[in-house]
Amino acid sequence: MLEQLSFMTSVATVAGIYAVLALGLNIHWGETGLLNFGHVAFFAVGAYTTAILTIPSPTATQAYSFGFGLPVVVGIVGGCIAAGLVAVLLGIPTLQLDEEYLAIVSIGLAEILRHVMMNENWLTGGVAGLYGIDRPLRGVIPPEAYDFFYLGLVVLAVGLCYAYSRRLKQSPFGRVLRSIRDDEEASIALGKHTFRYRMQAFVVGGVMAGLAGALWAHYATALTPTAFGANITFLTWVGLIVGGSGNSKGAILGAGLIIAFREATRYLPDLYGLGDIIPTLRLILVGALVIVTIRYRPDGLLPERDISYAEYCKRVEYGGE
Amino acid sequence: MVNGDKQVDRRTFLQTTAVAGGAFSVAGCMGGGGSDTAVLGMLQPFTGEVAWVGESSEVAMNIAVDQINEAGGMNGTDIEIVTEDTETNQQTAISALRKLTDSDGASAILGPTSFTLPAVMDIAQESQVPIISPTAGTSVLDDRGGNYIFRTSASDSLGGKAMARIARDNGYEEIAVMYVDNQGGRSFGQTVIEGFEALGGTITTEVALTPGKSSYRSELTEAFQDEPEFVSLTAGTQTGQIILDQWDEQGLGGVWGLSNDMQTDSFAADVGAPLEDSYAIGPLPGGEKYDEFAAEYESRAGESPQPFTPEAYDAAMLAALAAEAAESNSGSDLAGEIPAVSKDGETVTSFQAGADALDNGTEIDYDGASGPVDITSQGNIRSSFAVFQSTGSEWEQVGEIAADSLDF
Amino acid sequence: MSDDGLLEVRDLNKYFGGVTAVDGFDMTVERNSITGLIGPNGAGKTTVFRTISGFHDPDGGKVVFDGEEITGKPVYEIVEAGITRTFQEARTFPEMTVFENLLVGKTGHRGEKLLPTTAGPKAYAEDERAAVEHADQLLGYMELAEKRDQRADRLAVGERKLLEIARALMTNPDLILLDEPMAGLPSDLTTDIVDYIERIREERDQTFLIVEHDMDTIMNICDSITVMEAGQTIASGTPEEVRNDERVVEAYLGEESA
Amino acid sequence: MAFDPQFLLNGVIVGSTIALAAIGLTLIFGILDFINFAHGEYLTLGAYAALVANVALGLPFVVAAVVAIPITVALALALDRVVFYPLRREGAGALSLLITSFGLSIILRNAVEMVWSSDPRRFDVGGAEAMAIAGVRITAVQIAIVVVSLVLMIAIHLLLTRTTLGVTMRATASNRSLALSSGVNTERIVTWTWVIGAGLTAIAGVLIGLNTVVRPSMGFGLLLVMFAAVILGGIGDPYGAMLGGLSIGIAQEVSVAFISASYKPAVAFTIMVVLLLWKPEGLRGADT
Repeated sequence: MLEQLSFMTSVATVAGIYAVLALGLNIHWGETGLLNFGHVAFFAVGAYTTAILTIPSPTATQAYSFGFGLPVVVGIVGGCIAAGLVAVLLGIPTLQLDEEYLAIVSIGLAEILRHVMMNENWLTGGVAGLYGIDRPLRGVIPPEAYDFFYLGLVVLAVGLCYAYSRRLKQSPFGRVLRSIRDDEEASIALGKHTFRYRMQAFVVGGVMAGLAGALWAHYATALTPTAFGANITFLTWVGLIVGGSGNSKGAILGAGLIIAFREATRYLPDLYGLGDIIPTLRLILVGALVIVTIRYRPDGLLPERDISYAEYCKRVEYGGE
Repeated sequence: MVNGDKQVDRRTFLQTTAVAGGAFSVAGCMGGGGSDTAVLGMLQPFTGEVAWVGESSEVAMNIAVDQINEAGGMNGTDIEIVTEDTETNQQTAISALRKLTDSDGASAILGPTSFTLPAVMDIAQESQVPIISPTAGTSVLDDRGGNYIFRTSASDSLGGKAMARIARDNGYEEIAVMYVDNQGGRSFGQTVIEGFEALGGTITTEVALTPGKSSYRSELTEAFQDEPEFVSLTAGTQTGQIILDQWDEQGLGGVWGLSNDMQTDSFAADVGAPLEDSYAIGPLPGGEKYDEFAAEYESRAGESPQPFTPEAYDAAMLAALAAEAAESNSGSDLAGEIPAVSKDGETVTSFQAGADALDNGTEIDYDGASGPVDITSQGNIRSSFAVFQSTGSEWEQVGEIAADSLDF
Repeated sequence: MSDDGLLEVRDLNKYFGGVTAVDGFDMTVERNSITGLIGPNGAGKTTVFRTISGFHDPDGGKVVFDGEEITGKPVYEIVEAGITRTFQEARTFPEMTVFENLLVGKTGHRGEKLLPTTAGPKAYAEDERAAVEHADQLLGYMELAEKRDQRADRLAVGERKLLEIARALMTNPDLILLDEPMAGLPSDLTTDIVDYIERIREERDQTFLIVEHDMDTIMNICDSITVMEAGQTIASGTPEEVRNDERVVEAYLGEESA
Repeated sequence: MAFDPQFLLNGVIVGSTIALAAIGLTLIFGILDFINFAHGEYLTLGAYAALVANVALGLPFVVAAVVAIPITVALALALDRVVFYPLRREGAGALSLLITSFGLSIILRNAVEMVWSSDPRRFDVGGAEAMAIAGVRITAVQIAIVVVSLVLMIAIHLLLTRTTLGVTMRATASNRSLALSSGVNTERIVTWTWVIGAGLTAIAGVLIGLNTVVRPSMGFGLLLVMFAAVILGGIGDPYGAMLGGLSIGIAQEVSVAFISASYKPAVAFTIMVVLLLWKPEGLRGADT
């Protein structure tokens, strides 16, 4: 059973990382209505930045040219900042577009970025990637407890992002984001500088995805471009839609469920012995889950909740706490 | 989104999902590594463009495991194979590896390919389960292997140098280099370039290809713009065949030097006459042992062995023999024995013979279907290569490049 | 034209590609008036409307509001200067409650900036209290209090119109631009809206500019009407004056026979 | 070194097939108002339908190619009925449809792989050898591909301009605020959109398979390129899609002469992004 626990821990860690990604996407889509289909770009930037900041400088045989050997904390913060900067750069051209355009352009930009990762060896190690990425407090935590420690770290990150999402959601800022999601022109008519809001939301969600990337980098200890395909964006979307967009709890639940579903289907072969078709069947099941959820539970498992008048009055009464 | 009347309420949906998830988990606990069998994990791509790698190496591994189980199993325990799909994706590979090591309790992992091996090696090391890859040629492993990471296929850095030698030894001074731009392709292609330049030749063009495209005509135009007489190509069979077909169609001339992936008779036959006189490198045929393996493979799969299948067979054999030598099926115990059973001792070619010799306290040297399989302390094999030339329908061995001649 | 008009539009021009939509348009909106802007289809009313509210940049001319030139300024600056518009089809925020719809209208709210939001609710508690009180008061005023927790997309059409006007009032405007406020409404609701507009003007000292296609609808509510055709002002004055203006009659007759 | 016109020719061949498939995508995008991620799979299905007819049943290639069209169309219509129609009926948003289509794309792609494996397959047509014409190499098959694509594009032009159906489709597709809300017999237009869209895409799949190989990922691999073509041409504009498809095909192939070929897939997106920055309404510009 201990072995199972260990496997569960790694599944939970991955699920937690996806939960952070989904929380970021929830700020984009769920709160602001930004049809971002290039979420993996922020994830990748966060991961590569922290990797480059923390790995030792390269030896002669290695393809990359930069490695700063900085502490992991610096790396993670750096990863978040870099993801935020990329959000600004991507946002300038894309956030003025209609939503469908944004969807396709963001996929395109994420693809361009992946090709840069594959080709610019000096920066990313190219297809060979970056290896030997340090893990926080590796020498301090006993090895047998390390996985649990790291899971704790990821849970902490989920908690932080959740708390921040909640704070945004309940704030007047979040209210403006929702108004933009519902009807941008009407929001403009009320004097909201909507581009600025869209950009700020884009950056906040991007930073969260960057954090997820940084956590992934230190969990996986190695990065290759194969880890940053469009399927990550898609899986995050599925998690958010299944869980319920516009609801942070839903984002976390959805990410957890979708990863659990993906990993649980690994046990299919043991059940029925379907042999060769099992791997493809697993993917077909994931596809079917998506279609079924959208059809029968379109608002997700935990739909967005309205904030009532009474809640507003109460919050104002207690001085905002 | 509109809430239609078809809404399933949340509780029902959650319950259904939970029940389904629970059923999977329970099944998992029942299915995975019970104590009465030992588990060898197989981590390979089973979906997508390189699904053939997983499928064919599973056949090879089954041959090995059946033979081992017939001979009484690994330390008297029957071996069960658990396969996991990497989807050629780092994230999936890590999850899959964790499942094999943690949930299934695998003694050793066979696989994966160059795409994902570098991404999982640290994790295998941490879990103290050895990885023996029959399929990862990437030069990243040259100085990262050993300890828990081994491979039964030659490094691309050797293969690339061997390719450079073939071109040089046959009198070509200017060559073009094409390779698919992935982990395996690039490290091979780059060593061809470095090797050929070290031997005093000139590279006219270097073309990195994206695998899985439908047309490579422009890449071919680019590669052949200076009319090189010899072009080195590193690619899988699928991309390779498209490129060669389009090269033939375009009538571009020259001869090819093909990487080991394409050194199969079915490939030579499919491309046919245009390939005549082109070269390929490959492992030295393992003689009788290989023929025996090939016959068995053919009877199971209905085709001649795919590339890397003898290596997969040998990887399984090595794992089992190392377990015998360590007298333990635990990954951390057997890992240290993997280089030891591969060289310096009484030559054995089957599990039965090896297990018997080890019982008598004799050191063994396993020679397998893919050749002598001598694993260095860095986890690599240092093998000689065979040079093949196409007759227009099959590969014919025309020479050999000794391992010692590749130190440049 | 008097000089103390709240809004002065002078020689406004706007082209789309090669087409001239507005061609030297002039108008004045007096303080505390209800002014109508009418004209047949395609006269350029909507373009004028969108240009004044900042949704279009003019190609020439100027717009002066309360003595300050606001020509070509972005919408958020125009709202800040004191002009807020509504939409013909009553665009509320459908997935938000009535109360939240109103709260969004609050301008200059510290809590709408990212930093105070990050710092936590205490950093903007004052502004939020003011917003809640303001919204509460408007809810009562517009008789929407019962619907405050209703999502806007569940409201009836008339209620949505009222909500939109209330939301505009949240920005504390000096001038409210109404885009065909009576369009698509049954006649009893039209009367309701008219009553509200007149009440608001009197009780809250508000100025309105109403763009309308149909002349009859706004004859009895406006103090002053400007009529435009083909991008130009063809008449302006009291409803009585305008109704008897030859060019106006011609313009509207032309449309009917077309 | 002089620029080799061969690159340009290769681009025209690739581009004309992308253009065909992109017409279908843009019509569906414009009329059904959602981004269909499963569009690439229709292309794959078309190619496999022809493959089965040609190789397994031994029909002549041309017959097989023609047979593939109704099969793909029937599949697309059936999928629309089962998967998309219920959502449309309930008034689901564009995103629901989009996500659903992504799920459908995974299912179809893997189903194809399950049935036919991931091995590349070829049509049973005579071996082609390139002829040198005016300094460029081209095969008879490739000439046929370009000719068929051109003929189909002209046919589509006639359909869109000379028939009531076509005119209605074009109007609906280009004016997205009108789309499906204006009350015309919309389900009939939807049906015809699928018929034309899936039909063209099936032919594109057959032609691409003919030019190279048939494999499960062929359509999905081209999906983003088709998106780029659609965006480049302006959403809902079939002529724009043709122009966009051709431009992207040419740009991709020509780029090999100047930059590393491994950047080739990024070329389409770079063009798209740059164009959107410069001219957000697409190559042909807005009609207003």
